Amino acid sequence: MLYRESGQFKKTYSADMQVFPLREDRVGIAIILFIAAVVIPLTGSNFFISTVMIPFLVFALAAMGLNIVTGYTGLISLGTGAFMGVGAYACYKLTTYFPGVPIVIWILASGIFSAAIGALFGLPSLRIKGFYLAVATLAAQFFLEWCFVRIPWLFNYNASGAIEVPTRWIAGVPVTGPTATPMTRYYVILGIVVLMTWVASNILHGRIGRSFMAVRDMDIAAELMGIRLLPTKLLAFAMSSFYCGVAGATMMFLWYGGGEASDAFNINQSFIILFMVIIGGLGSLIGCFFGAALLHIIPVMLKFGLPAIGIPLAGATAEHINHLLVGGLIILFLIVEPHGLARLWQITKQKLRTWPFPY
Amino acid sequence: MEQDASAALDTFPKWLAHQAHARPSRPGMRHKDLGIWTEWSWAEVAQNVRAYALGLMAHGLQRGDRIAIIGNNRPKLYWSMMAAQSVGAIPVPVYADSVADEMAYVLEHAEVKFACVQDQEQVDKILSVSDRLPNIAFVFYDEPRGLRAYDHSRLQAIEEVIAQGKGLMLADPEANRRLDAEIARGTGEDISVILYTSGTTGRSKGVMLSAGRCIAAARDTVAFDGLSDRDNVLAYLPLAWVGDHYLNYAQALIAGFCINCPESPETAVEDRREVGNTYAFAPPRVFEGMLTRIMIRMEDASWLKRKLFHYYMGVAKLWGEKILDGKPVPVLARLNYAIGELLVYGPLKNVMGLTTVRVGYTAGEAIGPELFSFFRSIGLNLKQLYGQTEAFLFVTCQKDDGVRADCVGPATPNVEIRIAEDGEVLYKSPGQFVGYYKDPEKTAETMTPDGFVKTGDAGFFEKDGQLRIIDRAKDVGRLKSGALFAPKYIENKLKFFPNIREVVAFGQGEEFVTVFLNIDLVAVGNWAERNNVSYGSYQELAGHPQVYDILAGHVAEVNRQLAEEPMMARAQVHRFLILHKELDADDGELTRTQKVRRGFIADRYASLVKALYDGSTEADISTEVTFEDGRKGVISARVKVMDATVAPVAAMPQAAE
Amino acid sequence: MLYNVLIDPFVQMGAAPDLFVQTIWEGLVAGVLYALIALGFVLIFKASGVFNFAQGMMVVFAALTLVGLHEKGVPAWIAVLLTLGVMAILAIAVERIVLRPLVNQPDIILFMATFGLTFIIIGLGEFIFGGEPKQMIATELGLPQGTMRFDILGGKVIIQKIDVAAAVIASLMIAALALFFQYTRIGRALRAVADSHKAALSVGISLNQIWAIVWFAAGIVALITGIMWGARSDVSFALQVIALKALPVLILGGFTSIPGAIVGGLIIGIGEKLAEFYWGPLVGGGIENWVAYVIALVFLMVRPQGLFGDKIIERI
Amino acid sequence: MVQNSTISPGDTLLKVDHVSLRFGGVKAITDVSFDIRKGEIRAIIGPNGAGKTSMLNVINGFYHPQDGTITYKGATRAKMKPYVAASQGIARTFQNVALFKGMSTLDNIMVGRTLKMKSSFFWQIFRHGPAMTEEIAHRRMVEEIIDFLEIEHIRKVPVGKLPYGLQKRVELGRALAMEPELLLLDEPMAGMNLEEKEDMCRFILDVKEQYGTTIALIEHDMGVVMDLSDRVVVLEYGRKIADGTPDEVKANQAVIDAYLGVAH
Repeated sequence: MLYRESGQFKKTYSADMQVFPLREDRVGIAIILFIAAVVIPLTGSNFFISTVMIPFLVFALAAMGLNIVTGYTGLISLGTGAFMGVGAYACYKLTTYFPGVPIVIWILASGIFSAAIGALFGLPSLRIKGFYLAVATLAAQFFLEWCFVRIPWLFNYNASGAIEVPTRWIAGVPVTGPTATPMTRYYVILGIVVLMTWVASNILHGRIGRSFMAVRDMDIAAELMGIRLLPTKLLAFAMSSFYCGVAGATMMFLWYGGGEASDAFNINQSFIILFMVIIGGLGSLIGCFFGAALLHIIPVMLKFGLPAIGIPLAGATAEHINHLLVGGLIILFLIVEPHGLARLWQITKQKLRTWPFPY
Repeated sequence: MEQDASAALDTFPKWLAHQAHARPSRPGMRHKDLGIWTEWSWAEVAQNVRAYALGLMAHGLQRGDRIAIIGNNRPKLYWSMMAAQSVGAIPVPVYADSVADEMAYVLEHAEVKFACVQDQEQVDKILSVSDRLPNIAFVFYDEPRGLRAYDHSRLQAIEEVIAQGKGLMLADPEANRRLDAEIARGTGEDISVILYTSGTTGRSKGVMLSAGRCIAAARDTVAFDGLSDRDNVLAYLPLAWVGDHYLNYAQALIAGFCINCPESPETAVEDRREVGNTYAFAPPRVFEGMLTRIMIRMEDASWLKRKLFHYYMGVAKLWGEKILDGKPVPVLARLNYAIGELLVYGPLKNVMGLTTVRVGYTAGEAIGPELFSFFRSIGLNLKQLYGQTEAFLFVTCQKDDGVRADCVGPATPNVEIRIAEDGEVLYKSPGQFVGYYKDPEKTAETMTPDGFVKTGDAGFFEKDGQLRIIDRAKDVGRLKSGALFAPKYIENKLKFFPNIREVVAFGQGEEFVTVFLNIDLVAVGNWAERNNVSYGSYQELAGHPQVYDILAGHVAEVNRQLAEEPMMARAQVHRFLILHKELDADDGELTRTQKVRRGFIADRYASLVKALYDGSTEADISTEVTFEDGRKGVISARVKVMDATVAPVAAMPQAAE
Repeated sequence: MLYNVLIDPFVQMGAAPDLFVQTIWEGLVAGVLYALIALGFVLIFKASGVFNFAQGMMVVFAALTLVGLHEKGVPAWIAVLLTLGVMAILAIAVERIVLRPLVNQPDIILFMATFGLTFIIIGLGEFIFGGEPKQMIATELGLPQGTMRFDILGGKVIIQKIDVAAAVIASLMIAALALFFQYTRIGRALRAVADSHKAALSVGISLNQIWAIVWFAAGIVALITGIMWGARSDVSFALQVIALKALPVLILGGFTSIPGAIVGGLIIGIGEKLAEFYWGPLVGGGIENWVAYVIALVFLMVRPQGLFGDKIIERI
Repeated sequence: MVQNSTISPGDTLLKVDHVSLRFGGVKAITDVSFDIRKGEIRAIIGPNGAGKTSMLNVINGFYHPQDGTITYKGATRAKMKPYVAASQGIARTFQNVALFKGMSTLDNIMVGRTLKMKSSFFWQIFRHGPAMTEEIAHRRMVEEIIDFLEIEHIRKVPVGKLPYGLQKRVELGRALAMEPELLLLDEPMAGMNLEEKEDMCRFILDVKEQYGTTIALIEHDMGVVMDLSDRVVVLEYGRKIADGTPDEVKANQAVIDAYLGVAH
């Protein structure tokens, strides 16, 4: 209904190959970015920003990471939590040794360490496929979780056994640590997420993205076409872990501000992010945002929304209902639309384009 | 549009040079190829055409030679026309989908010396009849696909000819002057093109059109509709049809707007949507197809969409045309229509690629009034024009504000129209043809002593000065009772229903009117599928009793409409039958532009026509058919004949003469 | 450094044989329990090709239901029967709501659905029976208590009676299941469905009925596992992580063979305990929960299809 | 199409010597030898289960034979590796269409270009500069294949939605995108109607004539085999029972028995 496509023709291949060929889609994206960068900071309260928007962006980034390996390359990974942990600790160590360097550099750099470890645990993916591969990443999850607790060097021998986020400045404004305001933290993380999404989109729409999807859809045919499976899978694991690492670093430095490390990067975190990718939509970047939004906002609404409107809800029962709801949602989505919210979004766009005709 | 002293521009090559000079960077031509639209500015088009002309001269093309153009709408074929005219040669476009021997007759009749064709398929056709074409010196092809192994002594790629021309241009400056001299030698009296009309009776005739007259006619209509170089047109009609030559060639060169060539006939609809043409021209058959597609797809839509669609179609029916014509409309209705524009008409036009159409014409055949007003009511500025090849198209055309469904408009500027006593329409226009090529008697036959051209169509002027075409002059007949019998008028009314694809009416000198009906396989097939009616073949579906009932309903409805019109009330359809096979151009039952060849059908299905009039309820028929790959076969069937319900005729005086 | 990683542990084994036997026994007991959980997985995978991630939760849920009913005054054995009834209802509900609509979806979708199931069962269990850990009612069920001491090999080996009972019950159940699969009519139908849903359907085996039966059988196994497990440590949702331990067992034993699950369970159990006891101190202990995966991983690199699985031949 | 190999048409491009392939006890191929000359259409025929597809998998490096050697472009190997085969210009279509369901026709064919695309990871991040110019150059080459196979109208349609005949054509396009010297076609016309078969034959002949590609063709339709192929090798129960021109093979009694069924 909103689309007026006639008259939009392409004179060059680069125009034809752009991610959003239709003017209406480009306008849509511009609006979303405007809302995120201007409207939300102005209207949203500090509470809304720090408990809804920042976590949503962190989870979206982590979900994007997992989607690269599970959604685009078809390799199940249950180690997301641990890889995020690696990113967080790497960033912590880097900023303790070189405090002068702006923190954003280290947040991005920390991804490199988790990418290395991700690739390492991706090695078995050549010989084993499907469920079996989940074991390799589970091994990573438990092993790394064990390291985070057992190796004090990682958390600088702090008594609390966890990362204590130091205050770091950018251009005189405190970005991390207790004095940093939610607003600045929101802008920093928004910048990181937008940049990383753009990079992911570039890579996934190019040769590398096609190789990932080829390996996902029919790895035998991909191999016979000259795509070497191991390097492609390792690259997928590395890229995925890079994104998870950065997500971990942003979680610790821009959101938690030094919470207890062990529960942040445990197996449950891996499950939650896997659910986000499933419900959001395997193999779609916009799906990550949908999944993260849905699975993060429901618990927050339950904890704070319901009591606010008078329904007494003890902390524990909220937790239980949250479990029930998340589990129910997963099954519901898998039945209604196995490809998740992203496919529903795509279908609605398609419906609008062929309006008033049936899709 | 330039009003400067362009009287000197009396041939198309001169106009091309003018455009290249006046608007060098404006887009002249676009072609969707290999996934993207390649664009040539007017300067580049002129550049290529000049090189191409030099290349052709190098191959011995002289002034006055005929050069055939065979293929779909592709830039290189349009350039072939321009290049030929630059040298003073005469392009002869031929229908790409005509069978080898049809093409042979035209090429032989026009004594064609060269041929520019699209691809291997056309080259094979020419080679298969080369024995009948001794004087073909060279054939040039656009798509090299599969032709590498052919003997290239008399065969060459157009690309190479252009390259040769470019080489000549650089090597010898004298060549440029020689070409300019040739172009300058061209005058208004030169024959700029010979268009073979798909005559509904007998062999097609070669209509010679002179450059000066074509340009004069084109300039009038460019001014009439205010066409400018901001416009866009999608060239998808056959090259050999006057519609394409007028709109996509003559008017483009005069107004300087951009010609867009689609990737292939199959992707034309999608390409139209992409390029967003602002000036559209299509025979009624195309609009019929569009309407049928809309109706069928809407039936499959969800309940809400259907409800919304039908409600706003109602609103459009009431106010649509009035708003388009700028007539006074209550504010509330205008608001409601605006919502409809957002929800239904806008998206509908968008999906059909009509959003950006500023001016739309339909011609070639009379269009059913309901079909015409449907498109106008959703905001498409569709107008009627009446014309024919001999007039270089325009005879009458409607102004933006003077649009009526059942008339074809007043005379085009500078055109005089006279109605002969037997009702035939005569005209004298700046663009009329010089004569039929190598056929002086036929030319004399169609001209009146005082220089008017006989159209062969019967019609009369309405009170508001708009011409109303009844039918082919020779087809308009009288029933035994003396009542007027206009077969086309009745056929168009029946063809408005999506389920009916083609109609042939009979009644000349008979008691009453009877019709053959052809079902539309897509529409009726869709209905069958939804009501799970099983059918094995087209023939079985056509003979299905339920289909007969549906079509009987349609005939009854048309009879009711005819009953309300005094002239037509006594020409209602009394009996009808559904043909067991689709009328097809390959079997000679239709012309290349899908017009019914009434005489041919009458004697081919004589047994059925007899059954219609001798009261029998069914009749056997077996006809010879040519399949797609040329094999011949025989189809025989037993066809049911049914009586139609005739509406009561209000007592009225004897038909006014 | 290399010395005390490679050689020293074996020296210690030789020095204190009784400690060695004790660790082996602990490993065996843990192995049996892992095998029991793995058995639940194999049952469902063998019959429906679905890798039921929620099996671990079903164990906890069964145990919680049993204890919960008992707390509400229901005598022990009746509580057991009631729990079986609850498990039957759960089986039918799962088949109807989850499996039937997803019948021809790819395996990964069904695998993800069982994730959803896991969360629902956690939510349900906590909601009905509260979140705090509960004490298993081992005594009321007449399970032997206390320990047995054996003075052999120059030291003492302590064996819990409950573990012996667990081992006996486990082997009984394994034998019963083996017989069930091999010789009963439903058993054969189950194996047919496992090979190919379409073929089974074509001979008139009702898929829905079979899946309900299979999920119920897995429910029974879950209950028994819950009881055995609960007897050793309290019943709470912390068990969820331990259920994950069944994955390496399945990897080793192959997804479709019952003997594979048993042998795999024992290997992991013993391997884990030995590693914890001998190699643990070197790196600060607690390596129990990840060493199992490493064992499975190493094994997988050698034989990607597990102990008993058949070699995967890819045809295109 | 750059033909960099030094082998002139008519010479042996590929030679298979005494190849045997076993899966456990099952003997898929036993001691089969034959050669494929450059520029010819070599048909491999035989009843179902004769080992035709397995032979292609051996040439392609997907199965590794227990004994025998494969000589390709002069280099003799005991077993071919898929990556080596692909980079040396061996492309393949599959018996029951192995397309990437998650992608459109255009992307599927573009995957065929992956081997020829070299832009570094760095430029891929920005999808600008060398990465973009390379993508455009390869897109242009793929468009020529789309034009060649006349599938412009399904350029952006996900392959999962295409009818069988068109899927086969897209798969041929993907193989052609690798600019192969040796094209292995595994029953390209299975399940096609008469018109689609004629189109596919035309495409195969055009490929041979226009790109000079050597083609190994597995086909059951004898009419097609006799029309298209220069030489034919006949397999039965994993053994070679005949080798020669179509007419020789048609007259060979062993072949007739194999097809008309004589007790073995």
